[in-house]
Amino acid sequence: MHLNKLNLLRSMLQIRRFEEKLEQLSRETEKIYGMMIVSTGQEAVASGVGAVLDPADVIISNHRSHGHLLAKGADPKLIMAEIFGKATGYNKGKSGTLHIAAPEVNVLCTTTVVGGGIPIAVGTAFASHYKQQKNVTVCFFGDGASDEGSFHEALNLASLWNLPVIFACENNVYSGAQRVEEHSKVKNFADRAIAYGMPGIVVDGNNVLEVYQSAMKAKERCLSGEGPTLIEYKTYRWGGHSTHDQQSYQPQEEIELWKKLCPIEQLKATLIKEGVLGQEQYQQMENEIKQAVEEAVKFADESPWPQPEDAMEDIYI
Amino acid sequence: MHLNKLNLLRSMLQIRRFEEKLEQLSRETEKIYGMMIVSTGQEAVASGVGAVLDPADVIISNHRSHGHLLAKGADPKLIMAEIFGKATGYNKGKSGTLHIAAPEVNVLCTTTVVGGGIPIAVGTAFASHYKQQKNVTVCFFGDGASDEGSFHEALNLASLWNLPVIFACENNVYSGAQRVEEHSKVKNFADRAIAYGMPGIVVDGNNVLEVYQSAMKAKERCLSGEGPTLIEYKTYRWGGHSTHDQQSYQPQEEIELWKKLCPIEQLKATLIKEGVLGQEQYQQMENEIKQAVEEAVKFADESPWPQPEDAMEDIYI
Amino acid sequence: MQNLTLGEAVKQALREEMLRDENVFVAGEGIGVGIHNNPKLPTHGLLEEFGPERVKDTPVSEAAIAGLAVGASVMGLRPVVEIMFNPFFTIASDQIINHAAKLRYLSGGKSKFPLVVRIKTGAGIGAGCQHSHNLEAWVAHCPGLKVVMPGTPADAKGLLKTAIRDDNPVIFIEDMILNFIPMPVPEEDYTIPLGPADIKKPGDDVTVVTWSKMLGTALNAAGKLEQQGISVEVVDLRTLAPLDEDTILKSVRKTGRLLVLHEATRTGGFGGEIAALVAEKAFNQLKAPVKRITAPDIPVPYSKPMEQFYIPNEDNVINGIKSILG
Amino acid sequence: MQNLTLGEAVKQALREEMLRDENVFVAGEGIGVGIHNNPKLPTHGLLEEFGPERVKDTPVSEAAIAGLAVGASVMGLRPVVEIMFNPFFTIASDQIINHAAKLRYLSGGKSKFPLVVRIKTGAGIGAGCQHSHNLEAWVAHCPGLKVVMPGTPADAKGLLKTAIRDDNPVIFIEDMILNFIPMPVPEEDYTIPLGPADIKKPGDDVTVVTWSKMLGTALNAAGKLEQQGISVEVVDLRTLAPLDEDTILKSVRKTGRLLVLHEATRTGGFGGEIAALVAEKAFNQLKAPVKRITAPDIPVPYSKPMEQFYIPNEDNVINGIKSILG
Ligand SMILES: Cc1ncc(C[n+]2csc(CCOP(=O)(O)OP(=O)(O)O)c2C)c(N)n1
Ligand SMILES: Cc1ncc(C[n+]2csc(CCOP(=O)(O)OP(=O)(O)O)c2C)c(N)n1
Ligand SMILES: [Mg+2]
Ligand SMILES: [Mg+2]
Repeated sequence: MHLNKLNLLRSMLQIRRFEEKLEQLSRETEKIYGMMIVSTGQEAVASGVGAVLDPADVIISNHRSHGHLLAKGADPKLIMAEIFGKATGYNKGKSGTLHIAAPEVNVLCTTTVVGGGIPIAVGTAFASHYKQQKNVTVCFFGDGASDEGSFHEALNLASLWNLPVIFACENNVYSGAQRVEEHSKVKNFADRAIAYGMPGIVVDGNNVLEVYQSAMKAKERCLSGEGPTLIEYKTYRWGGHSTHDQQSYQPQEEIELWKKLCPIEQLKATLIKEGVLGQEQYQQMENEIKQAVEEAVKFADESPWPQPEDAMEDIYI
Repeated sequence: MHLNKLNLLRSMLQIRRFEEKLEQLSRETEKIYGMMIVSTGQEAVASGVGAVLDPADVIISNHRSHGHLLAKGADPKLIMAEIFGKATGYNKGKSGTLHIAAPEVNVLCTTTVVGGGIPIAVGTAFASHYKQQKNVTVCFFGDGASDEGSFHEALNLASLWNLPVIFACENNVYSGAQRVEEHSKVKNFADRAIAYGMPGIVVDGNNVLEVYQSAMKAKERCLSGEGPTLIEYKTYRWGGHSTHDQQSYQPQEEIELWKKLCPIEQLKATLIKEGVLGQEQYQQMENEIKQAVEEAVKFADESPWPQPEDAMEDIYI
Repeated sequence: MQNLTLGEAVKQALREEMLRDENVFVAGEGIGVGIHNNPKLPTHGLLEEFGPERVKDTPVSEAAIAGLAVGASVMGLRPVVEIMFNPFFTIASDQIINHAAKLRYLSGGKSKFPLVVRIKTGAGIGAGCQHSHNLEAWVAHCPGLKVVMPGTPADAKGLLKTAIRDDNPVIFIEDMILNFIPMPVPEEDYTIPLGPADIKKPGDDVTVVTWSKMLGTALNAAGKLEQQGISVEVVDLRTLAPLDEDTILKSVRKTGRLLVLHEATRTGGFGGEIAALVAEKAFNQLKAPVKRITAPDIPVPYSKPMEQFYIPNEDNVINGIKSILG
Repeated sequence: MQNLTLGEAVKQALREEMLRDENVFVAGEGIGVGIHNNPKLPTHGLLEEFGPERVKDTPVSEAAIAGLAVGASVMGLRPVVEIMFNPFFTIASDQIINHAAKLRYLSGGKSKFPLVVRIKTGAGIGAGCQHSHNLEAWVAHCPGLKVVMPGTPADAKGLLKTAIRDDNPVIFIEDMILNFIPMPVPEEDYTIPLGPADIKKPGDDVTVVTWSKMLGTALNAAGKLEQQGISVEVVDLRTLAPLDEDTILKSVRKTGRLLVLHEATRTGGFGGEIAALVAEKAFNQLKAPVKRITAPDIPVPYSKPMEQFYIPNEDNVINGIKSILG
């Protein structure tokens, strides 16, 4: 797979602008019902990992899912419509932001049960192995999720059976309001791989190129039949857990520090220095993305609501 | 605490003879209803750990519990009566072999849900810490149990809070019919401690003196407030999982090899060499123990059955 | 009298019980430092007042949280632990069902496990089916547990105090919508026994048995029907286990008609138990078929029109009662 | 016709479905190499025939086993996984309740999860309450699941085949006692639809609705009562979800009397649902109060006299029926 750095930049920027819009809508309008959880500051993980994936590769996502969905090629219009609760959304309004499934692009499950997706990823990877298909599963989850029993059982099984799955742990320093050292004594969550005889590596999650390389290596390992890898992406959640979080526990200096490590600014600077990107081109990228976001909002806004009784559909086959 | 090696020998011998009787009764009589799970070959773990415990220290046990109970000072009569399902048993016949609780000696829970006792041990240790009492909890479980999610969640929490608990993992090479390498790729289960920033040590589980030392060290660590230790005791289950297990998967040579490493014979040889034990003294020990086992059987045999309606008692306070 | 939301009433009970008995401690995810700095929430401010030794923030690990409660309680403490949302109870359920509920029995009555598990529940918050899923029927089906589901802040305060003082494991389920509706709550220290149902409104023509958030729906419907000359007796169970058979049966024997109302899905919901009880023991006084008003047999959908369709409402109750009256 | 135990019938169904469709695989604890080398057991011999790629022994980790099924099924495989004993279902329950049951709905009907979870259940094996605890009411209360509880080996074979071919998640619960009672099973490949109840014995005076192991108890009681001139209709539900309301209601409308019989504990058991259904929809034809015969509200005790007290028996049923008949 050829690495197109401009596409990486575009992908991260798309996630950033899409989620900025979600935040704004959540804070300033009544369009979004319930919680709104975004990944601002963490975009490099989704984009870098997403860039190594083929259409047949599978993603299992968690509550902080928009980046994973967009990086896998999901349609912003259908995501936005789902978040608005409209009938045209990916899941006809049954999911909302927290459980979007986009089988069209093989994001087969977004679960908001923390850790709940990890055993499922073992199942999808098992199916690839069983059918001898050359695809992999990526399972995204947080540092907090790695404390759940489901993490443990799943990684043990995946390793035992050499399944083609990449466990992408986004360590964004917080699990809810708990800092990492408040929820575990382990220094690097990647070290948990030792407990399963699995390789565990630590990667700068704000450097999208390193994210890409690490995911590529893990994917190759999967495809060669050697089994799973646990990758800990060190990154940071600029905002609170959700938009209703006042971040009382998150030091301002810490936030500022990490903002200086913005994954988008970092890649942008590199690309400008390398002469791959000019200011004008960047501006054009921004414009295209912003326009697409606006179109998504427009689409969602103008879409019809589901009928109340539609709730009765889609349960059994 | 002063180490009395003769007591260690006596304790192991007591477990061995008690369980040999259970096996025989289970195979040859109708006295024992349901499964019978014994620990023959593993006695050094129970006896060595048990020897470091004070009456106020707590044990949380699992399905292979008789050794733990006896080493903590539980009454063989009341154990036997419980196993027979009699009204005079530790739990009035409600538990049977699989769930004996002996609060009298602080064996507060025996659970047959694999891994189920580990979070409970965190709770009992938390209580000691909360009340600033100088006692510890020992939680016994198997290599197989360390694959359960409950193990993971519990060890993480215990380590995070520096709780006074010793996680005693009896690696007896099998989990049901699975050899260790068939249920996990980890070489030493003690390495799983790394995932919690906890010390994890490997100990020869057939050497009761080493078991004793390791448990003493872990206890001291608990009492000094430094927190839990995971100890993996390498040992072996001579028999099948239960007495109904034909051991089809267990190589005869392997069994023979481990029988040569019998923990009782090892200590006996040492004590004879050291001049601490004579043949006559040993025979007397044997006789006392055998007599106590026979008395336990007699007690259980002669004890009354519970009334059917007694089943309705002891549920709520 | 003070006006409190259910969350505030729970907090008052927790605080007072922690002051009264130093063996009481609380633990759970985000109960000390939380992502919501909102005084309406049940554990807000406890950390500041009681410190980190008694207000324990835990990692995201529900099995460990529940096991913590089981182990601490058998040692004489009185843990009050929180499971954030009802669907996550599944992860704690081995500890609760196979251990908290059974270990006293398995000890032959020697040990006790005085613990409380608080669980947030309910639809209407736009969080979808992995946050909203009422599973009280699971715990009410498990001997060894007591199950409390208050419908008002005043009941919540008195029932939680009793639950904490009770020597049995108690599951205490709080509907989140009630965290936003202030109601009068007595200021003094009082307890309400676990068991007795409460007739929240007496009436003669039909009995409505309900609990938790649906109490409000029942009372609103009853109020409207009163104006139409239909007299509804509203029985608020408050505790599903122990179940107050007498109050239910007495009421139905009087009115001759029963409607059961709950938010959980219909099939296998606890409403079946109530209906069965009445069909067994008040059959001869029944003048009409019993009726259940419940959520339909689907997961809670996210989108508001569908979520509202899911939650039983006043009109459903009114129509249900009218259909019983024929 | 061959005589098979339930375990052997299950094995035959598994084997034939694995031969028919290579997407079918089995996984669980000890299902390949087990500690019991007993041909009566449901998965005995499958490893030898189908090899370790399709017969997967797993570590002791029920959440992973269930998640394996969820993930494999959405990719087009047809996993049949085993949870060794019903109480251990708790550990798998997040995967089953929050994922297997809900993910199709959450996908807006785009994905499907054709998986089967086999669970061993039942008292009478002297293993106590952490092995014996019937929890069918939990899964029957969860929209998105189908729930099967066969009472005969012949039904087990046909129902399991259908369950494996069904595109929805199916919970298939096998009572262990039935693994030791051979009964006739047709040799050919046949399926039994999930849904329809089966009238195992027609009768006129009273309807007994039951399922699983209790079917035998019901039939024995019915046989004895027949000799006393009492004609009992025994309705074997076979599947709790979907529930065959029509057959139940038709039978009760005919006999005018209902007894529900199950081994699970009484309060909150699925018997409440049946009783409620009848009290709602066949009230006018009911000639007597409904009655439930169930285990009492206690954990399963170990000791044989107490364990036998726990399990509903023929006499309980006979007395129950006589009391209904007045
Ligand atoms: C089983 C479960 N327990 C608790 C929650 C509530 N919850 C939602 S997100 C979250 C924190 C998760 O932290 P982490 O895994 O680090 O992911 P992040 O939010 O940082 O991306 C918690 C506790 C949940 N959704 N599921
Ligand atoms: C949760 C749960 N799953 C499965 C079982 C069935 N089971 C009983 S013992 C056992 C093996 C446990 O192995 P290990 O932990 O190594 O202990 P050992 O038997 O070797 O002492 C299994 C699978 C159980 N009792 N509980
Ligand atoms: Mg995090
Ligand atoms: Mg073992």
